[in-house]
Parts: sequence; structure tokens; C-alpha cells
Amino acid sequence: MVEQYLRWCGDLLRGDLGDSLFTGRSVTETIAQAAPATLSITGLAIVIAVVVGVGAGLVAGLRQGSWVDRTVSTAATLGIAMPSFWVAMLLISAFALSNRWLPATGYAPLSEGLWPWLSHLILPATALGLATAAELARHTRGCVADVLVRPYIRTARARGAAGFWLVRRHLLRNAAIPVVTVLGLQAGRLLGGAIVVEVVAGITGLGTTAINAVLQRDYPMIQGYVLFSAVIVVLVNLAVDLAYGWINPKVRTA
Amino acid sequence: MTAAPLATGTAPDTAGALLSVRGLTLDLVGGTPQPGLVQGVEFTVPKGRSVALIGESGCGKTLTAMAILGLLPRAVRVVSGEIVFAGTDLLTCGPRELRRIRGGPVGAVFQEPMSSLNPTMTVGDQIAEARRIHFREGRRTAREHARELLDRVGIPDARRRLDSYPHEMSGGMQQRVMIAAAIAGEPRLVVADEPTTALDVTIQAEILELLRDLRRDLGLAVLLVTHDLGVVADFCDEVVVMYAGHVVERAPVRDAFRTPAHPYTSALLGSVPRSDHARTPLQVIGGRVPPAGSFPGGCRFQPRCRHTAPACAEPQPDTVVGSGHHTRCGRVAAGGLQPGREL
Amino acid sequence: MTDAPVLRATGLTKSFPLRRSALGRVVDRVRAVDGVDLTVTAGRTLGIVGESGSGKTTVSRLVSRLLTVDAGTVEVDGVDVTAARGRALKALRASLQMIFQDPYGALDPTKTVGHAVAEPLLVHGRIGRRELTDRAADLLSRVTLDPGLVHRYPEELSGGQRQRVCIARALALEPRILVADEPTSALDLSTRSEILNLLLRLQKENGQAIVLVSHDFATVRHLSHRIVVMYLGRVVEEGPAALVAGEPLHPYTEALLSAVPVADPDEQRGRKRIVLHGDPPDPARPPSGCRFRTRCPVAMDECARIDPPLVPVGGERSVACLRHPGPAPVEPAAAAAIRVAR
Amino acid sequence: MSAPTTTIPAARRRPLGAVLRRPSSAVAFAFLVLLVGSAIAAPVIAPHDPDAQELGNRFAGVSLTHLAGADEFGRDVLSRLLYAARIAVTAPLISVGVAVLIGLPTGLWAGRRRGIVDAVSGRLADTLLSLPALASALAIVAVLGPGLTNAMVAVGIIFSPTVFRVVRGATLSVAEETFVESATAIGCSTRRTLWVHILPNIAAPLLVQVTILMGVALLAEASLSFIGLGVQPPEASWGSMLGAAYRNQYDAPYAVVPPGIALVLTVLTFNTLGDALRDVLAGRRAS
Repeated sequence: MVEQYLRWCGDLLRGDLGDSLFTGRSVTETIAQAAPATLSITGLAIVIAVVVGVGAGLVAGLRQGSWVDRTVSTAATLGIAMPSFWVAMLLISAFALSNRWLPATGYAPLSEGLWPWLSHLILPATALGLATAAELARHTRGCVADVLVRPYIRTARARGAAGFWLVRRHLLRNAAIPVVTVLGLQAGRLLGGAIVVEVVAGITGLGTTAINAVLQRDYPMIQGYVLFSAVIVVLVNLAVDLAYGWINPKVRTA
Repeated sequence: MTAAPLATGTAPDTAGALLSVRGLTLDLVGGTPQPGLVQGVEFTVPKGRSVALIGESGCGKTLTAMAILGLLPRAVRVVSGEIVFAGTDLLTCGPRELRRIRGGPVGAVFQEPMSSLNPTMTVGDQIAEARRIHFREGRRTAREHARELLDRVGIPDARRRLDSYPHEMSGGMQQRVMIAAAIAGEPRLVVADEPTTALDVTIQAEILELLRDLRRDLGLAVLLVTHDLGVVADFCDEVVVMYAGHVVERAPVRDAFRTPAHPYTSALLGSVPRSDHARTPLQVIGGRVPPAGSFPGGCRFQPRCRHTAPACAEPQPDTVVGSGHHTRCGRVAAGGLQPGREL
Repeated sequence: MTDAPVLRATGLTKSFPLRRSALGRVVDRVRAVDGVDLTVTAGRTLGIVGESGSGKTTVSRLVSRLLTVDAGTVEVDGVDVTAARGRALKALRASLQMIFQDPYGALDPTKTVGHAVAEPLLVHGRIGRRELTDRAADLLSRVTLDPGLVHRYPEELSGGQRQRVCIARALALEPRILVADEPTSALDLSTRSEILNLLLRLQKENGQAIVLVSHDFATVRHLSHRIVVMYLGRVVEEGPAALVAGEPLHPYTEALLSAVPVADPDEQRGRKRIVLHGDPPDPARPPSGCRFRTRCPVAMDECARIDPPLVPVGGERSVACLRHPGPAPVEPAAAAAIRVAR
Repeated sequence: MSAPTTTIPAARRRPLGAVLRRPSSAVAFAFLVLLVGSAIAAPVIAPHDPDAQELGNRFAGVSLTHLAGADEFGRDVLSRLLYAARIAVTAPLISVGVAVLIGLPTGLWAGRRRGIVDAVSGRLADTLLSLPALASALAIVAVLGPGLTNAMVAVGIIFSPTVFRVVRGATLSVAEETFVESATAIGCSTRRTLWVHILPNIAAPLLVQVTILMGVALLAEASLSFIGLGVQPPEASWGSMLGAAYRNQYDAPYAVVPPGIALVLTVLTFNTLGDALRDVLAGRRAS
């Protein structure tokens, strides 16, 4: 058992994750084939989540108590409670089945053009990103609200800073620090959530590969999948750490 | 260092006032509501003078200062009164005019420099900010001014320090940066809210020394919010004593300390340990400042006052008892009580 | 009143980790307390005054065995308690109690006032659960609090009331020594005097020795018989309160006293001012020689080379300053040799 | 000196009371009671046997006999929804239980011991936390084998670093409080300090975290059952009902609605209660 594991580690260093017990194909190759679809969904979901979530949260935080704020809060509360695969089913049924505006299933690689790629991804990525957007909206609102009552904001106002100047120079960077931290944690969640959304959207990606592997107890495949996901998450967190250091001078000098 | 001349009996002449607060009344509307959280507050800051706003926490001194800066919390509403600075009523002038005054002719220094400075902005940028906003200076000119200001407040190696962040400095240095930023807008009045409370006492002495120098050189008037009677005795010309949202007494500093005309002032003075009375009991004010939402009617100090009389349940008018010396105690005003400095 | 010391500490030294490596190994240390000696006499108050970074709070934790010393000894009633454990440590707890700075954090928010006050008795097995309320009520009345407060929770009390509860809790075991760390600095002006009066009264009634730690010279002066002045982990001056506060010998003591403004405009403006310049040095990297020399207005060249020891200068006082070498002057060279040998 | 009698602090000491005074959480609590009630009473109130197939009734619409219609085997959807409520209550409890069982003692231990123990366990937790949760759950299910209990244990293991972090953080911050030092000063033993002074004070943040994790666990259960790794047929959970609805979405497009709504409402309930608890308890800290 130990020997087996050591051998696997050795192979791993050479980029060889072994062969699938079921299909007999190389695990590395299988993952390489399935990864683009999954990474596309996840990547697009992150973009949607950041744009929608941070934007809505910022507006809500700056206009606390307004109707915008209440709407965002309600929507975010709902968004967090909705399973992404269910949202995907609803979206696909509304936009791809009842109205045939977008393709219901499948994936087109980017090499086939931007629109075919995007049109297949937009519904699953929206569904996947929704919960993260909701989480980010709440968190951003909270951070903005928190920064607004900090003494240094009062100092800046006392200096005559107001409006856009105040927001840009005093608020954004300080509020971004905790938001960026949360973003790193959300990356893992999105990659996991992609598994189920892929099923709903009929996309053959890492998720569907992994599910089959589990059902077939195809251990090399599962190992490969978990390892690959971990590497992706580590890379994302590395990027987040770099961004964090850039935003927060305290980290830079420490 | 020569001591500043003592002000005695000089009436604060309202005509020469740089800032005059008249009948300022603030209501607390959120949480437990308290009408008259700050009520009928009146005082003036003459040109180039230093006025102390003192009292324990919860007495409304910081709120009064924030009202002057237009920085009241949301839950507090201005009900009536005026705050006239150099001919402009800050309560009615509109946001644009208010922004012109804040950080320009009226500067501000706050407690706890660490949290009052933006942690993600260099100190140079923070000092330069007032120059850029109020004098429309470009980045480079403003930076040069910021360097001069850092020099002025006694920070060594100013050019290198411009690019430091607040967390890279000691508390005393941070407070010097706050002061540099406050005087960057070339103010005539600086509102300083407990500027030395968070600092060690030897650092406090340095900061007070700096403020004294700046007052002399720039002709600044200072409104100093503090609870430290020693700092008042050291630094201020006039004293405004607040209790539970009322100004209970205001007077030139020597009169306030020598012949206090309100039982609260005299009790505060009596509760300070004095070197010639070591290991003897200090004066105690029983009870505590009532929390907002439960201020008593009439004289608000009356439940804790050792001289309470039935008449104290009635509202107490502001009465002049000496040159520039006002009290809100009816019994003292009527001559029935001479609280003095109780020991 | 006997002059026997109830508490004697010698050579107290304590350093703290400043930074750790990723795996928790200590990379950098700061020596918070460096060779401090203290003696506290029964029924007397010893005041320790200093600013932030002086190590006064650490000293209070070391003598009360809330921290363990790196070097040095602590004796209570002649018994070495430096390494006391188990039963002996518990016995020490019964004879030495602490009052903390922050009455808001010093009481467990999930426990009633009665529990807080009588818990020491419970822990030391002196009472059973059933007697708790009665004994708590007794203790509360000793600190002039309404005994009806026993069933209240700390958050319902004002700061002054909480600090009385803390004092009652400290008194429960009838300790011979009270260590009070900034007992009034979190309180409002008018409440402050109540607590100081209470401590004075209790000491007169029960004859406790008090170690009062504070940054506020006026408070220390008011309560203390003797005063110890600390700067960057060292004692710089020690002596009778009236002398230390009235005729300070060490330049730091002098500057510290001068920096505390007197609440009297005429007196304050007539005083000689000593304004120090610059920041206190980083405690992790204290200057060579005398630690105060970087801010000292009367520093000499030797001060950078010689670390002055605390020497008796007569009149029950000691000073650590080259300008006050004491009655039996130590040759500067010899003094230097002593320091190097350490 | 008379003590002030204010009512707010007393309310804060009984957080549940304060939570229920908010309309939104009162509604949430009522829904939770209803949910638990129907889970317990499912055999009594369900109109049909949830597993009884009536093939003639496949995809039957809403009728008096089938108030929510029938599924692909003609089983009564309302009855299946009611029985699935049992899983909606018990499955998260399994996960949260496992997570607390692992996270609470280790978190306390790391928070009290600090030093190398804390550093190493902290790194480990951080690493586990950054793994994609569902992917790790898949891996564990692959080892344990599919099935509801296994799936929920897997989810619990995935949650344990979260609980660990909350407990460790709370323990560290409580240990910083003066009252812990004060407990040592009066002679409390380490064990007494832990049980009497530290545990009651970390209960609040733990309770908040547990409530929120209930909702997350339910979502995880739904996901795993949806892809067939959780609850096994013929038993029904809302997730597996959604899975069936997905497979038959051309025949019965509206079958995705009832279990989805039940799921969202339940998760919403846990989240609302968790948020309310957090606000109430945060107010208590702040005071």
C-alpha cells in the first residue's frame, strides 16, 4: 500500500497520474480534455459573480437603507439559498427550452468562435455564479458599511473630501481588502459547484468525469481530479494573495 | 518655553468671534430617542484663542464638535440653533459651502491617530489632500507642500516619510501627521477632539507644545475637546463645561478653576488627585452620567448634586455671574450657593 | 505595622516573542522586563509608574504568577513562589489577588455578579454552592454595592460598579497583597475618585499591601507610600512617594512629572517645562548604555557606553543615572566592567 | 447606588428570545417548526404511501387525490415531499454533528495550546478549506461508497475545518479576555477555566456557525442526491426528486418547482436564523 502510494507520487512528479481503471485511458489526458469546459464555466462564473456581486454590494453599501439596498439584500438572501443546479434547470427551461434563444446543452470550445462558446456557457455560468454573486454582494455591502463608519473616513470628510473623491481615494481600497479574501475562498466552491451544473447543462467536463469515476470507483481518475482541482484552487489563491499584497500596504511591508 | 499669558475676566466679545454656537439643540432619533441630547448650547471661540470643551463621556462635547464639522452621526438630528463661522451659518449653508469650509478654514484633529488615518494611503497623500481639494494644487505642488508641513510639525527626514504608511509610524508621529493634514488647508480654527488622550503623557506634552507653537505662529484658534482638566489648565484660555447635553458653565480658564460657579465644575475639580493631599479621600460625585434617553428634567445634574434644592427641578437659565462667566445653576446665580473649589 | 516585606521580587526578567516563523518558531524577542527588583511592605502601597513599553504591566503579571519569569525570584512572606505549582500555587492565589484595568472585560459576561464575586471562595472550597448568594451579598456590601445586584449580569452595570465587583472578587479570599493594574484608567473622571477612595479605605481597614501599576503619576502619587519609576523594562528610580514626586532625581522621572499637567492654570503655567524630543526607542532594540539617553535632555557621552545600575543614593532612594552615582561612587570604568560581566 | 434597569441586555442574554422578536426570523422559526412537525408526522399526514407506484398515474397533474401531482412512477409527489422533509432535517444534522465532533475539540485544543500545535493544525485546516468542497466530498464518497449517511459524513468531514476555525478563533479571542486571566488569578484550574469560562463564551459564535452550516449541508445533500451519490431510490430527498425531474423535464417540466421551492425555503430558514443570531450576539459583544 505504502509502496503503491510512493510509486504514484513518483509518477506524479513526471506528470503521469496513471491510467483510468475503467476506460484505460491516461488520467492526465482525460483531464486535459475535460478541463477547458469546466475552467470556462468556472472562470465566467467568477467574472459574473465579481461584476454583479461587487457592483451591487457597493451601491447597496453606499446607499444604505434605500430601495436599492433593500432590493440587493433581498436578492442576495435568496441567491445564497438557491442551489445552483436548480437555478440552471430553471434558466435552461426558460431560455433554452420554452424559448429557443440559447442552446440547452453541450459545449463549444473557444476555437469555434466567441459566440458559440459564450452561448453555451452563459446559462450554466450565470447559475453557478449566482450564489457567489449573492455572497459577494452581501460581503461587499458589509465591508463598505464597515469602512464608512471608520474614523479615517470621518477625518477625510473633515478635510473636505466628499462624493466620488471620497469613495475612490478612501473607501474602495479599504473595502476591497476583505472582499478579495472572500473571493479566494469562493474559487473552490465554484469549482465544486461546476460538477453539478455541468450535469444539468449536459457539458462533458471535469465534473461529469469525476461523477462517473466515483460511481465506477475509478480511484486513479478521482485522485487525478482532486489533485487537479487543488492545483487550480492553489493558483487562484496565489493570485488572490498577490492582489491582497498590492491592495494592503500592511502586508507589503510585513 | 515661556508660558502663555493667562486670560482673566476678558469678556469673549461676540463681535470678534470667529466661531459662535447659539442655541444648538440636537435630538437623538435612533435607538432610545432622547430629545435635547445636546440642548441650547451656546459659546464662542474668539479669533486666535483656545477654548476647551470639557465634561465626562456622554456629556455631548464630541457631538457638539461634530456638529461644527457637519459630521454628526445619522441617528442625531439638528433641531435648532446656529453655528456661525466667520459670518457663515454652517447649519444652513448647504453642502458645497460646508465642504469649502471643512478642511479649509476649519481644520480637524481627532483622537486615536492610528484609526483616524487612512491605513491604505501614504501620509504624504493624506496631508496633500487638503491642498488638492481646497487649493486645486497638482500632485507635485501638493506633495512639496506636504513635505514642508511634515517638516513644520517636527517629523525628521520629511521627504522620505512622505511615502510612509501610518502603521509604519509611532502614535506620536501619527498625531503629528494628523496635525500637518489639519493645517494643510490653512485653517483659522482647528477643532481638536481629544487629540492627546490615546498618547503617553510625555508624547502628550510634545503634541501640546507643537499645538502651542502653531497657535502662536499661525494665529490659530483652537476648540479643544477633552476630559483632562490638566490639559485645559495648560493649554486653554476659556472653558466650556458640559454635562448631559447642557453647557453648565463657561468662563475664562482662571475663573473656572478658581471660582467655579457650578456644582458640577467644582465637583470635577475636587475629584482630581492633588499632590498636597495624598492618601486622603477625593471628592466623589455619586451615580453616573445618565445614559441618553433618560436625561432628567430641569437641571440635569440635580440627581447627583450635593446641593440639590426643589427649585433645581425647574429649567435653569443661563446667567452671567462675572465677566464672561456664565452658569446654569439657579442657586449659584441667585447668590445662595458658592461652590468654590471643593477639596 | 511591621516593616517585614510581604512581597519581594529580585532580578525579574521576562521577554516575549515578537515574530514567529511560519511553523511558530520564535524569530525575534523583546525583553519587556529586564532585571527588576521590588519590595512591598505589609499594609503599604507600592506604586509602579511608567509609560507604554515600560514593562510595568508585565511586572504586575510576574509577581502575581500570571506569567512565569525567565529569570529572577518572587517571594511571598519569605516563601519562594517563583516555581510554585499545584497546591502551593493555589495557596499563593489566596494570599495575592489582582484587580485588572478593564472592568468591562474582567467579568465573564455569562456569569452573574454573585457568581463572579463568590467564585474564589467556591474554587478554594471555602463555601458550598448554597452559601454563594449570601456570601456574595456580604462581599458586595463591603465595596458599598447594593447586595441586590447578585443576580444581575455584568453588562447591566456601569464601569464603576463593575470595578467594585472586581475589587469585591479580589477581596473574597482575604488576600494579604492586592496587585492593581491600572484600576482606574478605563473609568470616567468622577468614578475614578470613588475607586481610589475605596482602595484607600480597604487598605486602612484590612491592612493589605497594594501594588498599584499605572501610567498616571497623579494616581500613583495619591495612593502610594513608595514609587517605582520604570522605563523600557528597567527601574530608573525608586523611593518614598513624596520625594520621588517632589524632588525627582532621574531625568526621566523629572520629564514624566513635568509632562503631567496640573489642574491649576496659574500653577501649571508657572512650572518649568521639560519637553522630551523624539519617540521612545523600539523596546526590541534598546539603545546602548542608558536606555533613556536618546531622549534625555542632560545626556553625556558616557551615557552611551555605560548602562547605569540602580544604586542607593541615601534617604531610602535609589536612582539609575550616571549623574547620581550615589554616596559610594562607583568608578565609571568599574561600573562598565560590572555591566559587561553580566 | 441603584443599578440601571434596562431591558435590552436581558434580551441579549436570551438570544433566542431576541431573535424571535424580529418578524423575519419569527417567520423562519415558524417554518422550521412546521418542517420538523411534518417530518415527524409524515406517516400520519401524507395522503399516500410515498413509494407506492401507480404506473397508470405517471406524470399525473394536480388533482384532488394528488394535490401536487404524481411522478414518473405515478408516486404521489406531496407524500414524497413530506417524507423528504425527514431527510432535510436529519441529513444536515449528521453533517453538522460530524463537523462539530471533529472541529470543536481540535479547535479548543489548538486555541489553548497555541505554538506549534496551533500553527500546524491551522495550516492543515487552511489547506483543507481551500480544496473545492464538493470535489473533496466526491473523493470521500468514492471511498465510503454512495448512500445518504456516507455522503453526509463526507460533507461533515469537509465542514470540520470551518468549525475548527470558528472554535479556534473564538477560543483565542476569549482567552485574550481579562476574565480568563482573572479566573487563573483566583486559582481556577485549567479545566474549570475551560468549562466554566471559555466554553459558554464560545457557544455563541459556534451556534451561529452551526445554524448556517445546516443550510449549506442541506444544499450539499441536494447536490449529492441530485447526481445520485446521496439518497438511494426508492427513498426520496428533495435533491433526488430534482434529479428525477431533470431526467423527465420534457415530460413534466414543472416537476422541478415543488422540491426546489421546499429546498430554497428551508435553506432560507436556516440562513435567516443564523444571520439573526449573529446580529443579536454581535450586539452583545459590542456593548
